[in-house]
Amino acid sequence: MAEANQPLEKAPLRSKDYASSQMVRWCPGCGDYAILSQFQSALAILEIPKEKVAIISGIGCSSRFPYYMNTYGVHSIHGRATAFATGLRLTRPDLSIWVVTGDGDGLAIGGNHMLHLLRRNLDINVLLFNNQIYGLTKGQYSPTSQPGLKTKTSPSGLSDYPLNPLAFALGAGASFVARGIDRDSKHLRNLIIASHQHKGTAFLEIYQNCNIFNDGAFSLFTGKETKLDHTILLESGQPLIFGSEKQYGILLDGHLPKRVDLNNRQYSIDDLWIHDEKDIYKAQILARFFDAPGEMTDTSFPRPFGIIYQEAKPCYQDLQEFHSKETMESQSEKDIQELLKGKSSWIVE
Amino acid sequence: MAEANQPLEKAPLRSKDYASSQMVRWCPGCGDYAILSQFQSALAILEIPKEKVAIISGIGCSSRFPYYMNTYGVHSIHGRATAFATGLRLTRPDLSIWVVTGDGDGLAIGGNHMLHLLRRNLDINVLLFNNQIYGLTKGQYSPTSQPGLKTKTSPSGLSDYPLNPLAFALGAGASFVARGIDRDSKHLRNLIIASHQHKGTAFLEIYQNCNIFNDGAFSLFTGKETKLDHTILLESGQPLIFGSEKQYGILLDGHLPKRVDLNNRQYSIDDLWIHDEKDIYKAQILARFFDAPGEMTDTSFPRPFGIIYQEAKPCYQDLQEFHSKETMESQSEKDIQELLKGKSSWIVE
Amino acid sequence: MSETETIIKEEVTIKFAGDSGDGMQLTGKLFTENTALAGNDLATFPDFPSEIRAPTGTVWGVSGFQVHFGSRKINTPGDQYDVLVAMNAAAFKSNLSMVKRIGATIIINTDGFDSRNLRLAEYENADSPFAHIPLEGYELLKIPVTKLTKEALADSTLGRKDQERCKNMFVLGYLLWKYNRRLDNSILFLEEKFKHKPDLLVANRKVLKAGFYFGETNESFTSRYQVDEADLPQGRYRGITGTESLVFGLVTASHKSKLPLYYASYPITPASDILHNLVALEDYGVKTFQAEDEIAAICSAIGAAYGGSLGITGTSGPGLALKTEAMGLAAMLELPLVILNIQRGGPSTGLPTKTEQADLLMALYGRNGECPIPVLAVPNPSEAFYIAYEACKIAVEHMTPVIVLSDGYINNGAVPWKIPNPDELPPIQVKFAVAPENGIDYLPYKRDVNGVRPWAIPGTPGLMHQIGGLEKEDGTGSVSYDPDNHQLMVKARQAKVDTIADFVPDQKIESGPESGDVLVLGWGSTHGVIESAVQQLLSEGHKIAHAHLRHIAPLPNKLGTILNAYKKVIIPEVNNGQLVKIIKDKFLLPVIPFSQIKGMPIFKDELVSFITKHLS
Amino acid sequence: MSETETIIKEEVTIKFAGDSGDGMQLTGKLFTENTALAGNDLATFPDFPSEIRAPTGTVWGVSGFQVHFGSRKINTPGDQYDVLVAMNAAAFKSNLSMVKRIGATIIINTDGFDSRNLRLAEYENADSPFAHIPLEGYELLKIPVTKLTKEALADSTLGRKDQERCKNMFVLGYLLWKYNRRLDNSILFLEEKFKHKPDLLVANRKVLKAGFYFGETNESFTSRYQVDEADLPQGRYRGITGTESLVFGLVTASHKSKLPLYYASYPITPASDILHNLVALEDYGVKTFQAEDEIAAICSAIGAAYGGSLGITGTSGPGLALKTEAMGLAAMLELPLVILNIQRGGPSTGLPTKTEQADLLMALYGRNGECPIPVLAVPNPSEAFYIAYEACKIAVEHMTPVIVLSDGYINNGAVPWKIPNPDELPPIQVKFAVAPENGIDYLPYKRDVNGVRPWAIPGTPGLMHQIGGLEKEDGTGSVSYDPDNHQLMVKARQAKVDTIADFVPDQKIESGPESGDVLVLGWGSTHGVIESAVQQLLSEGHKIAHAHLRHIAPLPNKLGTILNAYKKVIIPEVNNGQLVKIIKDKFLLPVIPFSQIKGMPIFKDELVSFITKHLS
Ligand SMILES: Cc1ncc(C[n+]2csc(CCOP(=O)(O)OP(=O)(O)O)c2C)c(N)n1
Ligand SMILES: Cc1ncc(C[n+]2csc(CCOP(=O)(O)OP(=O)(O)O)c2C)c(N)n1
Ligand code: SF4
Ligand code: SF4
Ligand SMILES: [Mg+2]
Ligand SMILES: [Mg+2]
Repeated sequence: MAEANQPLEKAPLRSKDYASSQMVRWCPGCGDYAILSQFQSALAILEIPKEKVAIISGIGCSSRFPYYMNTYGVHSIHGRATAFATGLRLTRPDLSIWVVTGDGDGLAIGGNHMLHLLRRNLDINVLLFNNQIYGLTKGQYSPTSQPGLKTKTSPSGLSDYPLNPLAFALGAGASFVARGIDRDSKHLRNLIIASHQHKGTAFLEIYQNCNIFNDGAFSLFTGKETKLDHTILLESGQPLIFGSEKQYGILLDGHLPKRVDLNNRQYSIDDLWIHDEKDIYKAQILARFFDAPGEMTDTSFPRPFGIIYQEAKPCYQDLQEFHSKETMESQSEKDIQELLKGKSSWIVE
Repeated sequence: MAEANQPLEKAPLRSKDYASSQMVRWCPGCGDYAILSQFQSALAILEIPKEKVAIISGIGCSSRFPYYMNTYGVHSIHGRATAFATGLRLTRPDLSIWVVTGDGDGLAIGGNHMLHLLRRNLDINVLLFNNQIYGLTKGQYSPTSQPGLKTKTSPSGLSDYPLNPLAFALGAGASFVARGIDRDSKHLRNLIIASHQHKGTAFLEIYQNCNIFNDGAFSLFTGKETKLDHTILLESGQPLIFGSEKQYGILLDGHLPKRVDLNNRQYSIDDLWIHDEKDIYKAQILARFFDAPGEMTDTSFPRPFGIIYQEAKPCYQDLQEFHSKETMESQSEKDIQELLKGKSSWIVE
Repeated sequence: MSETETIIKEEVTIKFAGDSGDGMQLTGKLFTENTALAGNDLATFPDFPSEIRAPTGTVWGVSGFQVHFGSRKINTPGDQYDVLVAMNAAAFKSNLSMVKRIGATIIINTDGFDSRNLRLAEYENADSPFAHIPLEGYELLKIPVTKLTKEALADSTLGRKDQERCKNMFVLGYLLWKYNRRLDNSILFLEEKFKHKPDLLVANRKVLKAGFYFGETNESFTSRYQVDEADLPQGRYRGITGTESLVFGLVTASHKSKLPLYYASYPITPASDILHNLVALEDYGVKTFQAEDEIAAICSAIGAAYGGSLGITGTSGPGLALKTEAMGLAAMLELPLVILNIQRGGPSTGLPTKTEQADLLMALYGRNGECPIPVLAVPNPSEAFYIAYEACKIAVEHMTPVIVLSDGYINNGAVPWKIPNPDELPPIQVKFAVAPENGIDYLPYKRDVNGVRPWAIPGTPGLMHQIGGLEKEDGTGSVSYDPDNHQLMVKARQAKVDTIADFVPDQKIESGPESGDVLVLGWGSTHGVIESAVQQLLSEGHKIAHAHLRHIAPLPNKLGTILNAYKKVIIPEVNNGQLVKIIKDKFLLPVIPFSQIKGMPIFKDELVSFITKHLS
Repeated sequence: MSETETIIKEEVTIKFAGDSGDGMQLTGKLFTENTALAGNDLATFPDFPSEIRAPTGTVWGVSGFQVHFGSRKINTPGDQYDVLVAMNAAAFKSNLSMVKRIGATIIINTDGFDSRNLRLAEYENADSPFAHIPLEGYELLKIPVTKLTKEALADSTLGRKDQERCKNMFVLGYLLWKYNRRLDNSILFLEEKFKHKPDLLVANRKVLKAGFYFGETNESFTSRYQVDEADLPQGRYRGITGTESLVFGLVTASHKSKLPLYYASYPITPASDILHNLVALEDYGVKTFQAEDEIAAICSAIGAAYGGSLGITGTSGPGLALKTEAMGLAAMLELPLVILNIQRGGPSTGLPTKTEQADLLMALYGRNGECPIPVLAVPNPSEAFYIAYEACKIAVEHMTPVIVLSDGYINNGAVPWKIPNPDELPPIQVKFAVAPENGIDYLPYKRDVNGVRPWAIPGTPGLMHQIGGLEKEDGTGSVSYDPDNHQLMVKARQAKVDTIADFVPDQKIESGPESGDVLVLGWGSTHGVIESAVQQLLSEGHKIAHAHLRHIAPLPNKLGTILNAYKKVIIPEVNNGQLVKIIKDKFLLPVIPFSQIKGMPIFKDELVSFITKHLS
């Protein structure tokens, strides 16, 4: 009976059903296109109804994202998407909420709200498009720009330390920390799906090429010739192997990571570090494959992609006694009158 | 000759010479008093001339600090002391600059400026008075308040994750990270001295008892009976031993920290982890002796005090081509006229 | 029992002052409760030290509680004291200037005037604080309160400190006697408070009675006062602070509108109490969020509003400054949002614990671009409820952020409050958009006759839309850089706000004739003092009236007609003349400012004498 | 060579418009340089697309460059075009409405009007964009620019794309011919630019000449124009944008005051260019800091000012909103600070690439508490230098933050600029406090006759002091909660700012008689259009004058007298009437607002006709 009453099953949504009718206005060749398309495809796979999706962004090229999605979307103000999403999350447990932000939006002006969102562990998915530059404002350096980079505001080369977004997220207490890249679409899509599936704040950094102001920032990780030697794809339960011929591995020498050449027979696969997403200590080491201290070149360790860390811990809503709309509606008018009357009142006649 | 011409040597400054004439107006019994007095004593030991010291604070009980020092001082606005100090540092390489802030001032509203100060590694010393509460505004919880704490804004017990200030600082890329406590005066003084001696941003978290709104927050670490079992004093090159009878130790089992009982003979001192301030991986583990994952009680690992991490890396000023006042004065009027004239000009007759 | 003369008084202001630890707030509250039950009208104002716990005995550490009560309508907590209770030298020193010059009573606890106390209060001549002041005209009652308290507890088992701590009950008992009151309800209170501490109950009750009997038996004091019942409107009353009143207004709006209330804030004096109160009301469907800063607070409230909640944020001056950018976003998104600003002394950190009305211009104009937002102002603690309620109604029905201005004086002050019946409040109409049936495109920025756009919340099938802070095309809400569209939208946003004037009451006169010599125009917390001053001048036969603005943007209809019906318009403000600018700009009238910027309410006497000058 | 008629013109406005990749900015700049050397007065304005790189051929991607030049004084970049150069259909579509109705020339690159381009420009009838417009009255020149370019390069070894990219030189060459100009200086420029790319040099030079000769040889086009030399004041000139002019003013102030310049900012359109320019001037002792947000930027600039630097911060609307709290701190600390706000369309994110004057009220009033700050406004690119210089002078000499308002129109616009001689500028007097010799206590808040407190920088022995955002005691600067002191300080801070009026020039008339029928009062970037409109009306014999405010807080002396000397005062603004409020409040005059809020400068013709109505 119950089944008979159900509406006719609708055709499943396809990737393109999530696209809005707006013309996409990023520069031709921008990495944002690939991310958009993987995002649409992930939503289709996850079968999330369009009206249940709310995408909140700040300001930046990346933050134009909501306009291109046929879902609910707010292009808010610079750096505050995380804060906006917080209010939405706390009052609307039913929605799938995504924050789309940039390295400037999310880590410069918006760094504090990001920090506290991660600390509170609200169930929000953050997609941080890291192009290591301010795109929309036409090419100033960002907190993730690499030393030496020449930009409009560092004409003779940047002399500032870059923020390590993953180390930052771990330091903030994040319960899901991952890295993807625009050019590896399927991997990226899977990370988007994993972000959704994680309960709590999911922090997904996405390397995104800005071909106008910072072209090739990640070419080491995408270029045919360099890619395999400079990246490592993390998979739970798998050893840390990389290289064009899978010839390199990483092991833990005590608590210290060490890169080894499997060809020289001193080490075998069995010696290698097995990736364990739930190990915070390992995650902290992996996050340092970025500016590994004591190593002067950034090529010594490969850049890890995938889920660095994931921890099941109650999210803010679970912790707070959550009062949904229903709870409220069950309050009768009498209650409010009692409230107004308070504990001690008197009558004037 | 040169010597003969030198001014008569002044009597060295004593601790009390650094005290201003203002009446100190913290609550009687507040931990801030002890910190103030150790700070004055550290300056005396360091022999820093009073006029070379600038103390910048935000807003909070702790931020009243500058008023009580007979040095230059600014009680700025909430959360922005770090930003204020940044401008002072960039233009005044000659001063000894201290930021005094609270857990609310420095980690709630001021979290972003703190993050970027630590990332940039400017030569500024940050004293973060962590009383795990908002004192000045009379007792609301702060980002470092412990779960379950009852405050004016968490009357039925706090359900929020506390920020781990040391993990945060390491995640931000800090080059000096340390923890002290109001009640251990000499240790605290030494940390203040070490902060000063560190070139780059020194982040010193100081546990400070707010006896009015959060009394006893750190009693585990100060109480006669509990202290020795719950704290560990870090010393470079020394093994990690603690306990009332030095009966406990910490060792690294691979990359995992393990607490061991030295009495049961399975382990000896030689097995223990030797503290190395320069080891970022160890520092990251130590920072997690706070909310160690997998461990359900916070007593499993002792709380570390001392210098967790210290790295010699160029500070922002060294990296930037620094233009002192002298450089500027050497510019002649002619230069500016050339500038105004530009590359192509013409004459109208 | 000695013969005591009983003098009938129309109104009395008492100030209880002592060290932070002396229990003056409690004494004041119990006296007030007793006063309310005696049927008087009243108003109270606490006066906390700005330090958390300043060293005992210093001027910085003085805590006070002021209560003004009478058999006539009471508009303010009073500016000068008929009675000062000073528990120590510092309390005496810091309050003396506010004692009425003639006929006042000063009750001092002589035990708080020993040489240590005098030194801490920084009296130069540590022997006699009274040497410096002309005590003629005062009734000075020196009572060794601490000593008498201890004597009353001679056979108690309590420790010395606990005994001493009862001394505030002695003062209370004595004052209850002095004002011809009954002890029973204060005793009831003590019984409740010390339910689980019988020895403290016994001691406090004993001391309370000792104070009362001290009055009855001590021959030296001959006069007793009586303040008769006030002629208050019938109904059920309770005591209420401005903060509670505001909070109840919000919660009632949430219930009447069936919208869950979401309050996001970052602690700041004096706004924090709103959060403290709301946190306790989670059972009423209230969700609170203590944000990491004021920007996060307002942005999260906008997010909640976007999701269909009654989004509210509250703060004080410096916090409002931080919210300005986000207010612009709320105005552009045209979402309902209520922003409470509890003003305090400025600029910058200023005087956090003192009151001021100097954020008016910021509320009206402190945003980039043309960004009109309705501004309402709370006149007193009782009406805070109605203003809060109306702000929510306007926000929701006109899809706009609304600013409510109150101040530390209103929020901390307390008055007897006729408990409203929520059923009698005007309804709040919420219309969430539903998908157009005919399959035509949903237009998120299509305005109704009042210029209001629809509220379409996420989760609603068929209404997916994307909005943001960039200029939007009329109707569709798409991003538009079109020049004419921009002008149209700027004007449309202004018109939407201006239209609100037609939905709120026309401006009225509070008291006085419909035309005359002087109109005193006020806004916010000057309500009480203006009303008192005008009443006095009316009773002296002057042609004077009082009008008070509850809406400053848009200004209410009929205001112009009213202003023009008087020869002069005087605007008293606790700022450097901010409303003055608005009125001059709008009506081109040469209004006369009266400004007093001292971190406290305007004094009635000064206002009266200022107005009097302009009446002649 | 065909017979060509040469027509003398007094002034001409040309708009070069094409796709972002079509090189219109360069074409415009080279034409402008040539124009300047020809001795004309001129003004230019670039018109960037709001997208970084919108898809080729779309309206979103159109980039334009407007130049207005003449033999008379040129006040604005012109509102309507005498000549439109449209490289493709989208450029044509988006610019057509701005072309003069009568006698204008439209030059189109027919190769940019193929069906693909028409579709991208969203022309419904993809065949003829001209079908929809009445082309009578226009001179429409259809030139297959791309084709001709390629033909000119028939024997070039360049690739097709590179060849096509030379087509802007064809247009330039043709226009140089059309305006009777010489080619040599543009050729010199190309030689410099392509020094290291000889094949590009050859190609560009060839195409430039081809365009020129195309004009000379093509029989169908008969008229050629000549704009004679303008009568500019003698001196050395250069071209300058508003941004450069501002920046030079700051750097010059730094040099004259011997204070190192510290500029802290967070990128935001259109203010970012200031940072881009200053970064390049580190050799001039300039220290720049790209902060993590606007709040950090201003706070660090206050920190630098505290340390004895010339602290400056710059931003645009939403960024100014974020700086409000810190501005209060600067005002309370009474430290010198210059805050540049380059206005853009609002509210909220608004129209980031469009111009507006709607931040005036925020600049004046957008702070908590009574917080007066001087506000200066830049009237045009040339004067930006002097305003910036004066702002620094006021900040340092009066120890106060100063706000400078400019806007996107001024900052991006360019004009010929008479290069100033820094020696002729008034000196900037800096007095750092030194320790009192007599051992008396240093008083950080002891004011001089002008109400200015001393500047004591850290590092100075004997001057240690502690200051902050809490209210300060007069003289000592200690924290003070004293009621009377607070009022005194509020008034003292206001008086200090008001006093500045005595140190800046009295208000003057820009043009027109000293009294008459109408005074047009403006501020900021409406300067040019008002001046043009008033000149025209003066030449028509009207009794009209133009006054322009460079100081809005405090208002200059003599302004009242001037306003009262005319029957009517009209205030044109690119906002909803903000200066209007200030003037009405201050002078109680029924001034007449003219507002146009379209993200672009006011049109002269519309202003003229508005004024004309009020003249009759
Ligand atoms: C308050 C405020 N400050 C500054 C800006 C200007 N602004 C817009 S986007 C942006 C940075 C963009 O960088 P990022 O977040 O990395 O995004 P991207 O464009 O690179 O995707 C800036 C500085 C703004 N819109 N609002
Ligand atoms: C913009 C702004 N928001 C809020 C406040 C109120 N406020 C002052 S201090 C403070 C927090 C104090 O906590 P913390 O920094 O931990 O210092 P503590 O008093 O505990 O030493 C707050 C919320 C303020 N002064 N300014
Ligand atoms: S500027 Fe860079 S990030 Fe922005 S749309 Fe273009 S390529 Fe993408
Ligand atoms: S409230 Fe707490 S932190 Fe503040 S002064 Fe008192 S004890 Fe210290
Ligand atoms: Mg970016
Ligand atoms: Mg604290």
